[in-house]
Amino acid sequence: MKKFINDPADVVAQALDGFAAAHPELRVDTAQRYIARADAPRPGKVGLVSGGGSGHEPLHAGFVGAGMLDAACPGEIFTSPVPDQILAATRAVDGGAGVVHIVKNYTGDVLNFQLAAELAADEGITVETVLVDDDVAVQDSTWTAGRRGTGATLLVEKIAGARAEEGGGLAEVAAAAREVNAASGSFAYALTAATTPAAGRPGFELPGDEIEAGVGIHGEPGRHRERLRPARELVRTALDAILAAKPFDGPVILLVNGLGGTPLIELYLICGEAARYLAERGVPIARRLVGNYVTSLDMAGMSLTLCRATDEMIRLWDAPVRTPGLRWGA
Amino acid sequence: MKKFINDPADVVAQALDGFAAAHPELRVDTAQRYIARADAPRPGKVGLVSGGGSGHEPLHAGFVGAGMLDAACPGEIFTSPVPDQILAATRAVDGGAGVVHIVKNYTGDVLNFQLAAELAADEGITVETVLVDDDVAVQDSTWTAGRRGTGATLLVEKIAGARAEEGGGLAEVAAAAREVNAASGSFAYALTAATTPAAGRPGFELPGDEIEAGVGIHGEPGRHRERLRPARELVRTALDAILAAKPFDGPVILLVNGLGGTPLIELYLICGEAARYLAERGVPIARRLVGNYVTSLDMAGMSLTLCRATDEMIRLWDAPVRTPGLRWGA
Amino acid sequence: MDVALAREWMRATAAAVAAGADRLTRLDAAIGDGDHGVNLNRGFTAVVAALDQEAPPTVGEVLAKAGSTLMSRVGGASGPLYGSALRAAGRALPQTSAVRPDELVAALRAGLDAVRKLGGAAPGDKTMIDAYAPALDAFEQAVAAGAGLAQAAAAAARAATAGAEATVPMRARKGRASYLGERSVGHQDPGATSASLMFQALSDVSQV
Amino acid sequence: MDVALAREWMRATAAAVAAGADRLTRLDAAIGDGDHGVNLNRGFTAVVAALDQEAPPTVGEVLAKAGSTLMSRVGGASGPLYGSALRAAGRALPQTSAVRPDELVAALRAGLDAVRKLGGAAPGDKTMIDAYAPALDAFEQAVAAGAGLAQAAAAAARAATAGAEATVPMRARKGRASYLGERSVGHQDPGATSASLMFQALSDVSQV
Ligand SMILES: Nc1ncnc2c1ncn2[C@@H]1O[C@H](COP(=O)(O)OP(=O)(O)O)[C@@H](O)[C@H]1O
Ligand SMILES: Nc1ncnc2c1ncn2[C@@H]1O[C@H](COP(=O)(O)OP(=O)(O)O)[C@@H](O)[C@H]1O
Ligand SMILES: [Mg+2]
Ligand SMILES: [Mg+2]
Ligand SMILES: [Mg+2]
Ligand SMILES: [Mg+2]
Repeated sequence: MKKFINDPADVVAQALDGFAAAHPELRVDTAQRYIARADAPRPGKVGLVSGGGSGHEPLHAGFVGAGMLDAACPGEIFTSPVPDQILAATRAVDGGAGVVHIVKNYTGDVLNFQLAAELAADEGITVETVLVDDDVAVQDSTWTAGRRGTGATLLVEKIAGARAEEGGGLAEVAAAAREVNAASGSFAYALTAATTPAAGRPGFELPGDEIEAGVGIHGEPGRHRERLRPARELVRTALDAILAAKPFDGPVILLVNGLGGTPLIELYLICGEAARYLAERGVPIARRLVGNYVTSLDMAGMSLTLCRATDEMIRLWDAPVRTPGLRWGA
Repeated sequence: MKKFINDPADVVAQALDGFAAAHPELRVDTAQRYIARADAPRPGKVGLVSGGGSGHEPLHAGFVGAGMLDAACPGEIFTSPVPDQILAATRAVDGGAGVVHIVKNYTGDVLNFQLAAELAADEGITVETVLVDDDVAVQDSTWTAGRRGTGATLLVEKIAGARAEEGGGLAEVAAAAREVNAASGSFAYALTAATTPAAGRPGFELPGDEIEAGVGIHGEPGRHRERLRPARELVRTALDAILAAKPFDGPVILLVNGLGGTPLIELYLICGEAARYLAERGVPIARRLVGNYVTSLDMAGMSLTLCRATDEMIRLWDAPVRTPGLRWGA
Repeated sequence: MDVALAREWMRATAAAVAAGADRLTRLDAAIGDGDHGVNLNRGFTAVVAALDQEAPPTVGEVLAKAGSTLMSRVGGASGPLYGSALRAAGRALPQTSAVRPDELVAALRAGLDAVRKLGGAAPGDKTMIDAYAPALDAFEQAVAAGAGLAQAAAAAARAATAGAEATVPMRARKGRASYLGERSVGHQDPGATSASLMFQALSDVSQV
Repeated sequence: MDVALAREWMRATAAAVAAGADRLTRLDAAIGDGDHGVNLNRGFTAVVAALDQEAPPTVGEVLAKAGSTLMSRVGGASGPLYGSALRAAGRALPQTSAVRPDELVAALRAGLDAVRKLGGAAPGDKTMIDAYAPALDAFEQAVAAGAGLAQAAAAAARAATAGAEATVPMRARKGRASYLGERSVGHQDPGATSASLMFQALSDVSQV
């Protein structure tokens, strides 16, 4: 394993130190392990807290700031944060108007956030939990863990964050977040496996000309393995899967997302193919974002996310945001 | 080779299409192959043009926009653009106040920009050329090709861009750019080789526990090969090399840059180590930026850049910028 | 089981998890995200430290302390699940410095109920439950048949190991492995494997 | 050399570059950035197309057109260098439909001067010059000794190949390979290799 680290056991703590050094404009609590806006808690403002395993950077810490999250809790690599940590972040951003937990739908994340919400309730903090489960590669069913939360998390955090910033109440902010999630679908391909510092070797072996289709963001294998095909075909297959899962009967926000090890030039090429195919399918693109935003360590791969965007969502998407990972209008 | 492409020969053209789809706010001339601000040329404003081989994204196309470049010319992968292309971009942004060419110091870039500048002069456009040569891994000498232009290019483009935006004249903008370059030094490590689409295989073989020290941004091997060491030690060696090359007797801008395949969590860890060591060495950090900005396709690696920043440079660094790759205050 | 034995159990579990961390992580890499060994190792190391520092006076408090430590140190799916299992088990015990085997049966049953309630998984879903449930059944039957702790724990350990192995052909319906669908078949569940380590540790420390 | 032969030369160079593109790229990957074969292949493909389309009426215009095409299609270091070499050579020739060997010598000398002026490299710097210069010297000596084009070009081709091979032990002082310092030693320069392909092509088309 070749990584710029000192000791596999200390990666998250040391990266958090570095994040603090890189972003003095944010408050980093290295003991309790959360990142919060410097001005938190803001009286009367609904607080937005997210978190999850580390290794998905810039998600979530990179999305803390004006117009997006109030706090983020990074767990160990690919391991959800613990309830104490989530509780500390929740406390830190509660301005009396309640707190929304944005939780990607993984058993670990769901359980730890649930326990934290119970602890917060014991302290008199009202918490609304919003689950993100946009990954159409996984079949939804009440008998399974359900769909995974992936690329749409960025959209949920951005749009709900804007709603909270402009003074939306707890129910409104949570509703905005749920609407975005309900309107979104994602699908991902991996060209290589990810290597966690602790494991020290790639999560799976992938022969030279094979790829994994329908992967998540935790280095796990996908739904099936297939031969590498031209980007044009992969984009079409991915978009077909997304378009089949939900009605996309109007303008969309398109996220072309790299999984960490994919160069931007490939993501732009993918964006071009996606734009062409969506035009063919008659789906107008209202907004688009291209980059490595919801990642899986060093995995070479990409995900496409579509969100069927209402005018209101687009208005909130366009609203100012000032975070390390996403910034405009401010 | 596993990449999200259709045909190795068409990567640059198709990525440019995708860039156009991703950034309707910019003007993309796919025939002449340049990207320009939508409002170019701005009468009376000094135009800033940069360019170079593709494969370094977001450099340079991602830095076109208010407060930074007026135009960028992407060449083939790792191949400098051709004079016609540079000339077209120069024409497109000449508002009558002259144009600054920001050129990374590589023989190909230097020659092609030089030929373009001669052609522009023939048309009555005044061009000032600024060379960027910040890579301290290479010994400077009039008998060689000299030092390479790497991470400092971003700083030069940002600061000179801000100076041009606020109405600086041709000589002033060029002087600002040269000052930043003169005040900067960079050093890079690679953990893996890059794979160009045309070659289809990694540029060099690197055994499991070895790294290349003193690499550039074109997938070439470095100055020497060594054993992987903890990030802390690599950061110290890199900073020692930079600090020895130029006087850093005051506040610096620190750029922690990934070479394309390095996850952000490692870059943050590196930033933490750099901040600690600079504090030890008594070098104050005025500003810092962490991310994959000046890349080498899919290479896993990192570079550190220091710029000894005057108050004026910091003022210009802080000025608003609105580009796909760098954005604040606007 | 007295307080000393309860602590020995936790200590032996920590040792087994440390020794088996690589294997657990490899199993998790195959059908999950490759962190189960690291997660539990971090957790049980903290459990041993917490028990050394606090020395809870009752068996119930030992288990509850272990549970809350896992809960606040592990994260992931296994942290809350093992955490609430041990916490629920500890709280179900009488506040005494030693407990009878049948009291332990009831406590472990409360722990299993907590796991099922929190995680929503049923037997056959390819989770820790598929080792825990048969182990507990074997333990209960042995105790009902008059066996002592050593004998009952040995039966439970055997059932846990068999239960873990029986997860190999299962298709996962809960946890990360469920995302793999058909591809989860043919691999042993990491959580079921770690559960079998816990019952094996109980058996080991119970033998005299 | 008449116009037809000049065009044959460019076509044969294009074919040799296409056939050798992989080798040139591999050589460039070792001490440069691995694009030299792709660069020249793109360039000479365009040269052939341009010459087919325009059919320049003089040898000088053939070479000048080839040069300006390389200049505007190749990029990198080799584009301007080969481009200005051929452009300068073409411009140095009389505007006639055929040129004498001694006129070709002078033209190729003008081309070399252009490369040296633009790139600033000297013999021994491990560049295309280390094949180009000895080839031209051999060509000139043969012509001065009264040899015809075929014989002189064959001598030039031999000298170019030897010159390219002689770059192996050199330490690069110009171009990308210079960044490698000592590590550039032991590899043949890609540009010197492509220069030898050009002279070999000249020799091939000159034989009757
Ligand atoms: N809903 C559930 N109920 C019971 N056990 C579960 C459930 N989900 C996951 N598990 C268990 O947790 C184990 C994985 O734990 P771990 O790898 O530490 O967490 P994570 O899946 O969050 O990475 C699985 O092997 C499985 O036995
Ligand atoms: N200053 C120079 N003078 C002469 N030839 C040079 C010079 N710099 C580079 N070259 C030649 O150019 C070749 C590399 O060309 P190419 O790979 O196409 O361009 P780049 O180096 O820009 O990638 C080198 O092998 C060398 O022979
Ligand atoms: Mg996990
Ligand atoms: Mg090149
Ligand atoms: Mg796991
Ligand atoms: Mg090259």
